[in-house]
Amino acid sequence: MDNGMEEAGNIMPAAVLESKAAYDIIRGRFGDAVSEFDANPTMPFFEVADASKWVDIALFMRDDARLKFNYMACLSGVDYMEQEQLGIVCNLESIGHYPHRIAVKVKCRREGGSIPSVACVWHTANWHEREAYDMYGMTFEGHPDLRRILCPEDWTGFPLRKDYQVQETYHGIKVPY
Amino acid sequence: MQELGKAELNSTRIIRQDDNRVVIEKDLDTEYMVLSMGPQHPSTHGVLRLECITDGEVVVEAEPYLGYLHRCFEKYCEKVDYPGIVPYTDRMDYLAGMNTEMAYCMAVEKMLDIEIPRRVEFIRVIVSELNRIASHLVAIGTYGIDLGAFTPFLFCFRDREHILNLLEWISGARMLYNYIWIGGLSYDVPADFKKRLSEFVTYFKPKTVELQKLLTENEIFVKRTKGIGIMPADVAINYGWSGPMLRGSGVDWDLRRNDPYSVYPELDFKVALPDPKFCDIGDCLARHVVRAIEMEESLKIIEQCLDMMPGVDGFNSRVAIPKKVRPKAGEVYSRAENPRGEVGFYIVSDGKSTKPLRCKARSSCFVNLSAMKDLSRGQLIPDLVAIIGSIDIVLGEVDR
Amino acid sequence: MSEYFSNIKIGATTIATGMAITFRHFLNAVKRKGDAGIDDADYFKQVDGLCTLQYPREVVPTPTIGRYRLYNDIEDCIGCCQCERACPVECITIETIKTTADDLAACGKTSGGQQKRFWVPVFDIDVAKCMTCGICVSVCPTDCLVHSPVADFSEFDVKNMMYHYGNLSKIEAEAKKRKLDEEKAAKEKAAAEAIARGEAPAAKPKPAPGPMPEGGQAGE
Amino acid sequence: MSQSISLNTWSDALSGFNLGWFPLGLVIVAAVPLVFIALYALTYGVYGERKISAFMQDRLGPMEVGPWGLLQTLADILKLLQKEDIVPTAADKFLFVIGPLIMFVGSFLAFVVLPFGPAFIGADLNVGLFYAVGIVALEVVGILASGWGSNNKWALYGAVRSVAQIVSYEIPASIALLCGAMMAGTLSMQQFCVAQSGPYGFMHYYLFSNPIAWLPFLIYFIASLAETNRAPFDIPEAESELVAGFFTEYSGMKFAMFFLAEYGSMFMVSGIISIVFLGGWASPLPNIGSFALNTMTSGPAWGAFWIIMKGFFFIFVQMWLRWTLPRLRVDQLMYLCWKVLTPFAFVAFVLTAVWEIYK
Repeated sequence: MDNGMEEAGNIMPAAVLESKAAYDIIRGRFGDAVSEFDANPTMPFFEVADASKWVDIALFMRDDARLKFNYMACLSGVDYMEQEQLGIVCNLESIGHYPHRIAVKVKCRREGGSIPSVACVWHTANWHEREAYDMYGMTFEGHPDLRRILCPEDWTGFPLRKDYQVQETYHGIKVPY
Repeated sequence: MQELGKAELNSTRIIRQDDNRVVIEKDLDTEYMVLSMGPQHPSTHGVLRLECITDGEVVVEAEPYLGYLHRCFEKYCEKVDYPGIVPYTDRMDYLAGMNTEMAYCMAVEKMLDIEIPRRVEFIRVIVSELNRIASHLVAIGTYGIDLGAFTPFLFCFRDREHILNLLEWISGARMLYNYIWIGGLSYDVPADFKKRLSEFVTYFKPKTVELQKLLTENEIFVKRTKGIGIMPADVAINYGWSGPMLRGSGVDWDLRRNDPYSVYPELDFKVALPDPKFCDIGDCLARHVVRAIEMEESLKIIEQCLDMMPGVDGFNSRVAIPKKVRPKAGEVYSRAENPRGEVGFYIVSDGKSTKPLRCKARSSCFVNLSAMKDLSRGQLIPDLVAIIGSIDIVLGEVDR
Repeated sequence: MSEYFSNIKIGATTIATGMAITFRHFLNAVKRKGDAGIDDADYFKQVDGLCTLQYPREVVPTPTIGRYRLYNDIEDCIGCCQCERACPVECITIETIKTTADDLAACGKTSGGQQKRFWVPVFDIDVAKCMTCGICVSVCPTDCLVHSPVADFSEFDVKNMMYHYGNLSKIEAEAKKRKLDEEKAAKEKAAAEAIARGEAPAAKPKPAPGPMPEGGQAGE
Repeated sequence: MSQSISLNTWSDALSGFNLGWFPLGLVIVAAVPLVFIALYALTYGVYGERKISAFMQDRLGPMEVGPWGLLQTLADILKLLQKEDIVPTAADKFLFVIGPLIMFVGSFLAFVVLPFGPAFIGADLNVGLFYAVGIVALEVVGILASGWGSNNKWALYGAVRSVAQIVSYEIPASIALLCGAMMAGTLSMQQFCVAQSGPYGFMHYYLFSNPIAWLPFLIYFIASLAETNRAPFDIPEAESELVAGFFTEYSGMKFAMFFLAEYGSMFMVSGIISIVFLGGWASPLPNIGSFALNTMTSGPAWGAFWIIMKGFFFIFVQMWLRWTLPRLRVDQLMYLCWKVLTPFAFVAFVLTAVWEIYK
């Protein structure tokens, strides 16, 4: 596997460089609204510092001829317990245009926080944001249909929060098993 | 039903014309009926529930409701250590356990930055391609059932049985393998495996032809699927479709080639794309045909792997498996091409614990299914069934 | 118009092809698939014809590697509890009692020659919970815990799915526990005496710890 | 025409046979075919379907009850008899109960005019064919009653589809049968068979003696599949779309009645097609020179044998089709009926008329 590893070793920085180039374009357009680039070799990402600009950034990323991030692979909610924040991580890439891919993080307050919805930019985000809401409880402003998706409608609490306490009974059924 | 208000709904009629244009007629005094399709319904492939608003046989809109099979995969992951998650990934997409395992293990291996023996990589590719065939056999067979053809289903299951036997022989289990471990495999393959596998390939090739003649080329089948549920390429990408669904829309995109992993770069295979002479690009038939072609491509990959796989005497498949899996603090998003599309794992490690801080599974079916509402608009109920079948959902993966 | 007729023609021919295939299978129904296992060299020579096997009477043999019923060879078990910790579904329950020095011989050695240092009065596997992932087997240091290829172990009562493998009866376990407590007590007493004698003769000798209510539980 | 003298002798004699006040003969005439069909339909129709489908799908089929599972369907009947007879609370009880009865009666009334041999027929009506076609169509009422009465959306879909389908397919089916009637010059079922029997066996059958007959034959066969809701036209029950169509809410013996009716009408349409185009009870074997195969294999018992065998054959073909083909969509079904079968049926009608005039 020596060859493969060497190859991988060469590819990884190249991939990160591509992401960096894409990031530079975004940075050039939005300036301080985005944070510094994090050259994480397994998942290069940047953070949206000004969450209110997130939809603009998303639209720019999707539509700019140099970026064309037309494919959202994944949107995951994350609980940043220590920073008292909740966040989402979007993995974006471009199908049929460029080989670059990048991850974007958007964070909000832990209690009652909200993040602008990008369901109108990538349809993928629609259900994923519903899932993030279902599991973490942050709201997505402008989401067309923000309901719970995996848990029942009348479930209490947000299961993937680190401080989640499971409810004792649900419709008379004992929950903790 | 956000778009149409209730009053408006009752005076609107959506008609899908022969050329798939949707015409909306207003001011007709018809009443809509809400039809709850599922969670117990023969063609929702498990416990999906579709709330259909119907106008006679025409579906005005179908809203999917999920969660009937939600098993808190992601919550479990935060309680179980890294190797313990592998059996749970099997249970995510239970028709393609090997592929999901491989996607997960590759993600953790990326974090650990460990080197995998070459033979292990080949065996991994072989088992996941076998599993891809098995999974597509189920997809094609059940699609036949959705459209009323029962016999191809049983032919598919007869052949799948041989694959399950092969996989049981090497991993010890028939569906929930826990075969691919972080850094290696639970066992090396048995001595006769190569021979038996090549026998399987010879056995299976004529069966794909038979299946094609019996089902894919059947005129009733073609009439039922051609031009139904058309998804244009750009919308498909925007919906995040992947795998056979995306290729059915004519997008030349395959993670095995576009984001190569394991030994796929060394293998010669074709990315399956539908033939525009036989089907309309992006319709149900195209998706079905892509799966049929992919089975043949998988056979090719298996044959090549059998030739290229280095044989090592007394090979220890667990040689690279770390004693304690405790990745550095960091995060990774890694994905693999599963039978149903891109399965990715987003894993966050805090560097201290042997359990992930966050493990999110990007499920292909979940994303593919999200286009259901758009696809179903203005279709007939039998077409709705055809569309659900062509999405090839596994509820275990949708709900996780 | 020509499309109309060609449609009818295609329809008729494809239907005829399909019917020919099913009819061929119908005629082939005189043959039956054999029940050789996949590890049999003739496996793919006998897959023609009807493929049903009538289950309880005809079975496809599970390969020797088959991972089904958990079995623990308690003779070889050293009571290390690694499987209990590794199990993702927590289906294994183990209680151990440390062996007293004079019991080491009675406790015996594993087949690998390793001295066993724990009695294992409770080794319960709830196979109804077990998801046959095989992680417990992989961590077992003496290879005493194995998944056997016995695939059918259904029971009428779910309680029977709880397999007890412990090597001591309850009474024996009580006795061993008491013995261990006594030994511990003796040791502590000796240690206390040593301290009292050697270090601080002026200090009041500590009262010897009586039989602790929950003392000496479970080995550790 | 020596046969025609002996025609219906048995049944005529039997119906005059009264045991005191009790019309024993009439009961036998009415009950024997019914009992035969009921037994056949339940045990061997279902058993045959299961076995044939199994063999086509590389399976064994029922094997456990009795040798080769021969008693499986009996066991199933026992099970169905013991089941609780559930009527949904919100259902229209009267329609819900009457639905399966109408279907059952409709499908079995038609057996009255089915000749089981040259000497045995329930009632040799001179409008026998017309009666059969009409009475089979009665099933529609049963389906509609059960579908509406179930108060279930799926059942309603099934019922509405079924009505649309059966009513539409009556047209090509009737026209195709009319072609047969023109060839025979009669509507009496018994006369159909008489007209097609002769020393040359199968050569007298309209299918082989008339160069146009294959067209109405095919049209009627296809249309009869649709009329009995068999695949590929089983959209009223379409199990993957409508759960079980119009009998979604039925269980126990009422469910069994639907089955009885389905297999009954399967045999009925097979009987009609074999009588109109394939000579009914007439032996297919020809007299070869002095070796009088045809004469040897004719007669009341042989007649019953031949017509049942022909019926079985068509049932086999129906099953064969069912286990090969996917299901049509509802609009494609209508397309096939109105744009393919009906025009061709008219063409066949005209061609037959021309042939009958100028042959």
